[in-house]
Amino acid sequence: MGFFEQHILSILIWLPVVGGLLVLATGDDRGADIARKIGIGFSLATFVASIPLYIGFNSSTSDMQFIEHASWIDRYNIEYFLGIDGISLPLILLTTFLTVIVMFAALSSVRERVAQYVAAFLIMEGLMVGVFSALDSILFYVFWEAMLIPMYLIIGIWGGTNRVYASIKFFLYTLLGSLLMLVSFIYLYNVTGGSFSIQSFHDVPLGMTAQTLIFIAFFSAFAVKIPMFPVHTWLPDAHVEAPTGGSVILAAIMLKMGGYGFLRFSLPVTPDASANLAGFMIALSLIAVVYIALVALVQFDMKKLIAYSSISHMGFVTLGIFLFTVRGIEGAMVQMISHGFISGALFLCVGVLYDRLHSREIATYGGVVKSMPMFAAFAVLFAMANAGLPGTSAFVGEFLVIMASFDVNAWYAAVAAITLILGAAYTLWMVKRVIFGKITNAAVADLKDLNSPEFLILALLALAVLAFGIWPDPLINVMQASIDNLTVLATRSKL
Amino acid sequence: MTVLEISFYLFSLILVGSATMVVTVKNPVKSALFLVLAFFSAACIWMTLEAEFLAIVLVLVYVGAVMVLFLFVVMMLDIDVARMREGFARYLPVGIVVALVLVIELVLVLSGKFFSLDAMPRPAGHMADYSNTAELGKLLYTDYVFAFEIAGLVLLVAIVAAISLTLRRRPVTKYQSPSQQVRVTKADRLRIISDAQTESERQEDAQ
Amino acid sequence: MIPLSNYLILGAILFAISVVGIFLNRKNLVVILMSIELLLLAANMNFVAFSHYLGDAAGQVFVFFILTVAAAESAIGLAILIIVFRNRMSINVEDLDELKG
Amino acid sequence: MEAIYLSIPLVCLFAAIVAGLFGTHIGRRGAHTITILGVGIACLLSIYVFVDVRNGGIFNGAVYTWLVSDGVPFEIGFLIDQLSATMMVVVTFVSLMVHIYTIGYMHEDPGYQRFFSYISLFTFAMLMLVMSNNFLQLFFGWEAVGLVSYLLIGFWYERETAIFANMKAFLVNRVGDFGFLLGIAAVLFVFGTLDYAAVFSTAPGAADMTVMDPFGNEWHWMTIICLLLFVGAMGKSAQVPLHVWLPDSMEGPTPISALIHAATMVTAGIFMVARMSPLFELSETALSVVLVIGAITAFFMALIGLVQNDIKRVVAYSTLSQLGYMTVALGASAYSVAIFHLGTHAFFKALLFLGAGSVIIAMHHEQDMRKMGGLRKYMPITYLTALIGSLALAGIPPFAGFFSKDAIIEAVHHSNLPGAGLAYYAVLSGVVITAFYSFRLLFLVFHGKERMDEHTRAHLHESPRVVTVPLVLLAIPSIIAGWLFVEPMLFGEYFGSSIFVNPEHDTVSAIAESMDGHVSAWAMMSHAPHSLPFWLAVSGIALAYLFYMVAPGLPGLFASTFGFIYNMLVKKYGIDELYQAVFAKGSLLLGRAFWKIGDIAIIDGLFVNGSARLVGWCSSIARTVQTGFVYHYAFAMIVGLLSLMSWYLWS
Repeated sequence: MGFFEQHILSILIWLPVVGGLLVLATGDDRGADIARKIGIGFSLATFVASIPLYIGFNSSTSDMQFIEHASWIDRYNIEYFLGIDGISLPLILLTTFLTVIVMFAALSSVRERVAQYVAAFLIMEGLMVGVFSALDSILFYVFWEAMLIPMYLIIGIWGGTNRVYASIKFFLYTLLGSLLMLVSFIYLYNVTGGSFSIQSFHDVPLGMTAQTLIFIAFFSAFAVKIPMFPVHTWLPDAHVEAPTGGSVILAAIMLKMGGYGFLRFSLPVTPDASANLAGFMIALSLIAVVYIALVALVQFDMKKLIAYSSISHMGFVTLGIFLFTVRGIEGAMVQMISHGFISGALFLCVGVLYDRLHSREIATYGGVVKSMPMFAAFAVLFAMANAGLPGTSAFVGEFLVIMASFDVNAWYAAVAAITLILGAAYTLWMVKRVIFGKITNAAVADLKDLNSPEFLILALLALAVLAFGIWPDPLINVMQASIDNLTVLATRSKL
Repeated sequence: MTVLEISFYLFSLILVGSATMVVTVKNPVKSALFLVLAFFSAACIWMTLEAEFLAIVLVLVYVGAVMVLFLFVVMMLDIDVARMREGFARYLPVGIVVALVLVIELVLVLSGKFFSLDAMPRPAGHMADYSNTAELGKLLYTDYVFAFEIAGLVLLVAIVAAISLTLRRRPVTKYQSPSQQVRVTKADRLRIISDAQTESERQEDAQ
Repeated sequence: MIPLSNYLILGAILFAISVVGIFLNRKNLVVILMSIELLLLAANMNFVAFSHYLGDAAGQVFVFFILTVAAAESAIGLAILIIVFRNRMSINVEDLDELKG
Repeated sequence: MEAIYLSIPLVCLFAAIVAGLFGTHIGRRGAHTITILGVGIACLLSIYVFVDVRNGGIFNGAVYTWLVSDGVPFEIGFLIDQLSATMMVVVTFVSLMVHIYTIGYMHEDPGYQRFFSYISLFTFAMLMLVMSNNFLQLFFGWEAVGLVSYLLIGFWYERETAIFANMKAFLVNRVGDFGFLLGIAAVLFVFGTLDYAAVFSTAPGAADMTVMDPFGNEWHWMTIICLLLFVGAMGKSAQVPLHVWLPDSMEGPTPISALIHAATMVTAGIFMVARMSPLFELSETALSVVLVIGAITAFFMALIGLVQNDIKRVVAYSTLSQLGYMTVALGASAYSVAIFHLGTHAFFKALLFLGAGSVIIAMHHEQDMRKMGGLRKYMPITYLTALIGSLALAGIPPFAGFFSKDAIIEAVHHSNLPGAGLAYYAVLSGVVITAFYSFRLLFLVFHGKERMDEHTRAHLHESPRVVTVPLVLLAIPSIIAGWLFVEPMLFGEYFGSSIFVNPEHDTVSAIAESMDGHVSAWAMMSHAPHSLPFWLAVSGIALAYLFYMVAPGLPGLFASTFGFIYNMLVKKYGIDELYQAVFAKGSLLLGRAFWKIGDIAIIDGLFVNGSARLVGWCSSIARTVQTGFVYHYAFAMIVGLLSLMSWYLWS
C-alpha cells in the first residue's frame, strides 16, 4: 500500500493518460466496442482509485495532503509538486465521476473514430486532475494549457456543422487569457527569489500596483474560463458545436477551473487587489446572473439555452467568491459541484434527444412526455434542479451565496435572487415547449424511451443531485477547514 | 590650372555625362556603349591617381569582358524598344528630387573640413622607378593571398553558375554523352534471336 | 591640386546617378545591371582615391577584389536575364512582379 | 413521540414514491389503496398528535443537521404546537377526502397512479411546511408545494392552457419566493440563526434596529423582514398583486382545485404569517400593509366572482376573496380568527369545489353554468351539500362560515391600525357580494329550468357513492366546526404560546369586551340578528334570489347598463394582460435585445470577430506595399538611407 498511498495523485493523473494511449492502439472503428469497453474500464479504475482520496482525507487540517515532490526542471527549480486540500478534492472527485458518466454516454452517442474519442476524454481527464492537484505554478500552467488540446480536438472533430469556428474561438479565447497568467507567474518567480511553488506565492509580500496587475492577469485567465460576463461568448458556440460528451465535460468541469483558479491564485496571492476590485467583480457577476438569464430566455437552441444558464449559475460562483466570507466561498464551491452534476445531466438529456432526432432546436420537439415518459421524468427533475428547487443540490449553493451576499450588502442579494425567477422562467419555458404540450412533430411520436446505459447515467446523476440536496453536510465538512484558511489568507493584507 | 586639374575635371565631366546617358537613353545598345565610355574616363581618372594597374585592369575586365557580354546579350534578345517608353516621365521628378537631395547630402559630408587639401594633403608623386603593379603584386601575394584565392573561387562559382543556369537541352540536337558510352555492356548491344544449330553441327561442336 | 573631396563628390554623383538609374528607368533588366556596374565603379572610385591620398596600396587591392566580384555578378546577372527572357518572353521590368504580396 | 412526528410526513412520501415509481406495477387499485392508506394513517396520527398537543405535548426538536456553514447549523426539525397540530389535522383530513373523491373523479383518466402519487407527495410537502421549526425547512416545504402544484395544474399536459397555467403558477409563486428568500436572508442577517424559537425569543430585542436605504429614509429591520416574508405569503396565498395564477390553476383537475387551491396550499401564506406573529407584532407598518392588501383582495376579487360563468372560476374567485378575509384578520392581529377561518374555509370551500366537481362529472365535463340548471331533481345529495357549503360561505348563523367571518369583521372593526376603516368597509361590502355570488351559483346550477342539451339531460344522475361520501363527510364540519371551535379557538387558551399578540393590538379580546364576557357560540348566534353582517348576508341572498329566480332578465339589463364595469370585471381588471405584456413580453424583448445587440453585435461582432477583421484589414494594407517591383524596393531603401543620413546630419 506504500506506493499507492504516496503516489495516488500521480496515479490519478497518469492512469487515464496511459489508458487513452492504449485505447488509441485499438485502431479504427472496427474495434469500436473494444475501445468503448477499455474507456469505461479505465475511467472506472480512475474513479475507484480516487475514492481513497476522500476516505483518507483528513478534513480537520487545511494544509495540503497526499503531497508528492519530484524535481522536474532544476535549473529554475520547477518541481513536479502535487497535493490537494479541501478545495481541490471535491473537484477531482467530480472529474473522475463525470468521466465515467461520459464514457457510458459514449456507448450510444458516438459512431465514427470512437477510439480517438475515448482516448481524448481519458487523456483530458488525467490533465484535469493534474490541474486540480498541481501545486507548482508552472506544472499548473502546463496542465492548464495541455487540457485545451483534447477539448479542442473533441469540438473540432466530432462537433456539429460550425465546429471549426467554435473550436478555434474556444482555443484562442482561453489561450489568450492564460498567457498573462504565465507572465505573472514569471514575475512572481522573480519576486519570491526563484520559486514557482504556489505556497511561496501565497506568502510573498507584494505592493499594491504589483498586486493589481497580477490580479488583472489572473482575472484575464480565469474570467475567460468561468466564463464571466464580457468574455463569455465562446461558451454558447463551443457547447452548440461540441458532441454530447464534450459538452458535459466542458460544462461540468472545465468551467470550474476558472473558479478554482480564483480560489487558489487570485484570492490568496493578491488579497488587497482582490478586495478593492471586489465591487467590480461582483458587478460583473450580477450582470452575468441577470443579463445572461434574460438572454437564455430567448434562445431557440436547447444547448445554447443550457450554456447560457450555466454562465448565469457560474455568475453565482464568482459572486460567492468575491464576498470574502466563509459562507460565500462555501456557497461558491457547492454551486460549482452541483452545477457540474446538473448541467452535465441537462446536456446528457439534450444528447439523448439529439441522438434520436439529430436536432437541438426547441421547435422540433413538443409532447416528448407522451413517447418518452421516463426521460421526461428525469428531464423535469433536472430542469427543476436547474431552477434551484430546494431538495436539489443547486438550491444549497444558491441559498448559501444569497445568504452570504445579504450579509455583505442587501442589494447584492436582491439582484442575485432574481435568478430564482429568471432561472425558473427559461428552464420551465423550455420544458413546456419540449416536454409537455401536444405532439406536433410526427417524429416525436415514435421516439424510443431511454435505453439502459442512458437510464443508468441519468439515474446516477439524479441520485447525486438529490443526495447533495437533501444532505449536503459531508460535502461542506470536507472543505470547511480549507475555506476557513483561505478566508484568512484572503482578508489579511500583503502590502 | 595644372594639367592634372584640367584632366580631372575633363574626365569627370565625361564620366558624369556618359553615366546620365547610360541611364536615360532609350536604346540599351546605346546605353551599353555609353557605359563603355564611362569606364574609359574612369580609367583615365585612376591614371591621374597613379593606379595604373587598376585602370588597365578596369578597361580589360569591364570594357573587354563585361560590356561585350552585355552587348552580346542585348543583341541576342530581341527586346522591343518601343514599349519601354511609357511611365518614364511619371517618376522622373521624384527620382530627380531624391537623387539631388542624396548628392547634396553626400557633398555636404564629403567636402569641407575632413577631406580638404590641408586635412588630406596630396602626397608627392612616386619616383619614376615606382611600379604600381609590383607593389600591388607584393601586397596581393603576401597579406591578401587568402582573399585572392577566394576571389578565384568566386570566379569559378560564377562560371559554373552561369553555364548551369543557361544550359538547355534542346530535344532536336544530337549529342554524345561520354559517361553513358563508357557504361555500355554486351547485353545492351547483342541480342541472340534463336539457337538454330542443326543436330549435326552440335555433334561437331561436341568433338 | 585636387583635394580628395572632389573625387569623393564625383563618386557620390556617380552613385546617385546609378541609383536613379535603377529605380527610375522602366526599360529592361539590362539597364539595371549596367546601373549596378556603374554603382560598383563609383565605389571603386572612392577606394582608389583614398588609397592614393593615404599612400596605402591596400585600397587598390580591395578594388581588385571588387572587380572580380563585379564580373562574377554581371555574368550571373546576365545568365538570369536570359532565363527570365526564355520563360517570360520579355525582360521588361514592368512584367517581373511575381514577388507581389 | 418523535417517531410519530417523523412518520406523519414520511408515510405520505413513501406512498407517493411507491405510487409514482411503481405505479404501473401495482396497478390503479394498488396505487389508490396505498396512497389512501398512507394519508389515512397520517390523518389518524395527526388527530392523535392534536389530542396530545391539546393536553400539553409541545415538541420542538431537530431531526438531522442539513448543513453547518460558518458555525451556523441549518437543520431539518419539527415544531409541534397548537397551531401546527391544527393545520396538520386540517391538511390531512381534507387530503384524505380528496384522495377518496379522486377515485370517482379520475376514474377513466390514464394518469391515475401518477395523480395519486402527486397528491400524496403534496400532502408530504404541506406537512413538512406546516411542521417545520426553522425558516429553511419552511422554505423547502414552500417550494416543494409550489412544485407539486406545478405538476398537478399541468397534469393534463396535452392541454395548451393547462401547461401555460402551471408555468404561470410556478413563476408567480417564484416571484413570491424571491421576496420570501430575501426575508429569510434578512432574518439570518439580523438574528444569525434560522430557528424559530431563537428568532422569536430575541425578536423584541431587535425591534428598534434600523437601516438607511439609498433614498435616505430610515427602515426598521423588523418591517423589512415582515414585508419580505409577506411578499412570500402574497405569492403563495394569491393576494392582489400576485393573485393572477389562482384562477388559471383551475385548469388542473377539480380534486386538486379543492385540495391545493382552496384548502391547503393557498393557506400556507396565512399559516406562515400566523406562525411569524411574534415578528409581525413588532412592526405596525407591516401589519397595516397586510390589512390593506387583504382588504383590496377581499373586495375586488369578490366583484370579479359576480360575473364569472365557469362554475370553477366562481369558486376560485370566492377562494381569493376569502383569502383576502383571512389576510385582513392577520392584519388586524386576530391571528387565531384567521386560523379559525382558515379551518372552516378549508372545509366548506373543499366541499363547494368537490360539489362543483360532482356536477362537472354529471355534466360530462361541462363547466359553463349557463348550460346547467334544475340539477336539484337529479342530484339531491350534491345539491344539499352544495347548499350547506353556500350557506357556510355566505356566513349564515348556524354554519361554520358565520362564526369565523363575523369574528373577522368584528376584529377589523376594533382594530385601530391605519387603513382599518377602509378594510372594515371593504370586508362589510364583501359579505353582500359573497352571499350574492354563492347563491347565484346555487340558483343557476341547481334551480330554474334545465338549460343543457337533451342528451346530457337524459344521462343526468347522482354521482357514485365514492364521490358523495366525501361531500357528506365535508358537509358535517362545515356545519358543526363553527360553534364547536369558536369559543376555545378565539377566546380560550387554544393557541397558547404558538401565537403571540401584542396587548395593544389584541382585537380579539376587544371583541370579548364588546360582547361583555359571554362569548359562547350561542351568544354569538343570538347576537347575530342585531349585527350588520348577518343582515347583509341575508340581503345578498335575497338579491341573488331576485336576480336569478324571480326576474332572470335583470342580470342582462344590469350588464348592459353598467357595460364598462361589467367588461372590466370580465377582463379581471386587465391585470393578466398587463402582466403578460409588461413582464412576459418585456423580459422577452429585453432578452432578445441583450442577446442580439449585447452578445452577438457588441461582444461577438465588435470585439471578437471585430478584432479578427481588424487584423485582416491591417494585413491587407501591408500587402499593398509589397508590389513585386524591384525598383520600388530600391526606392524604399534609398529613402530609408536618406532619412537616416538627414536625421544623423541634423540631429
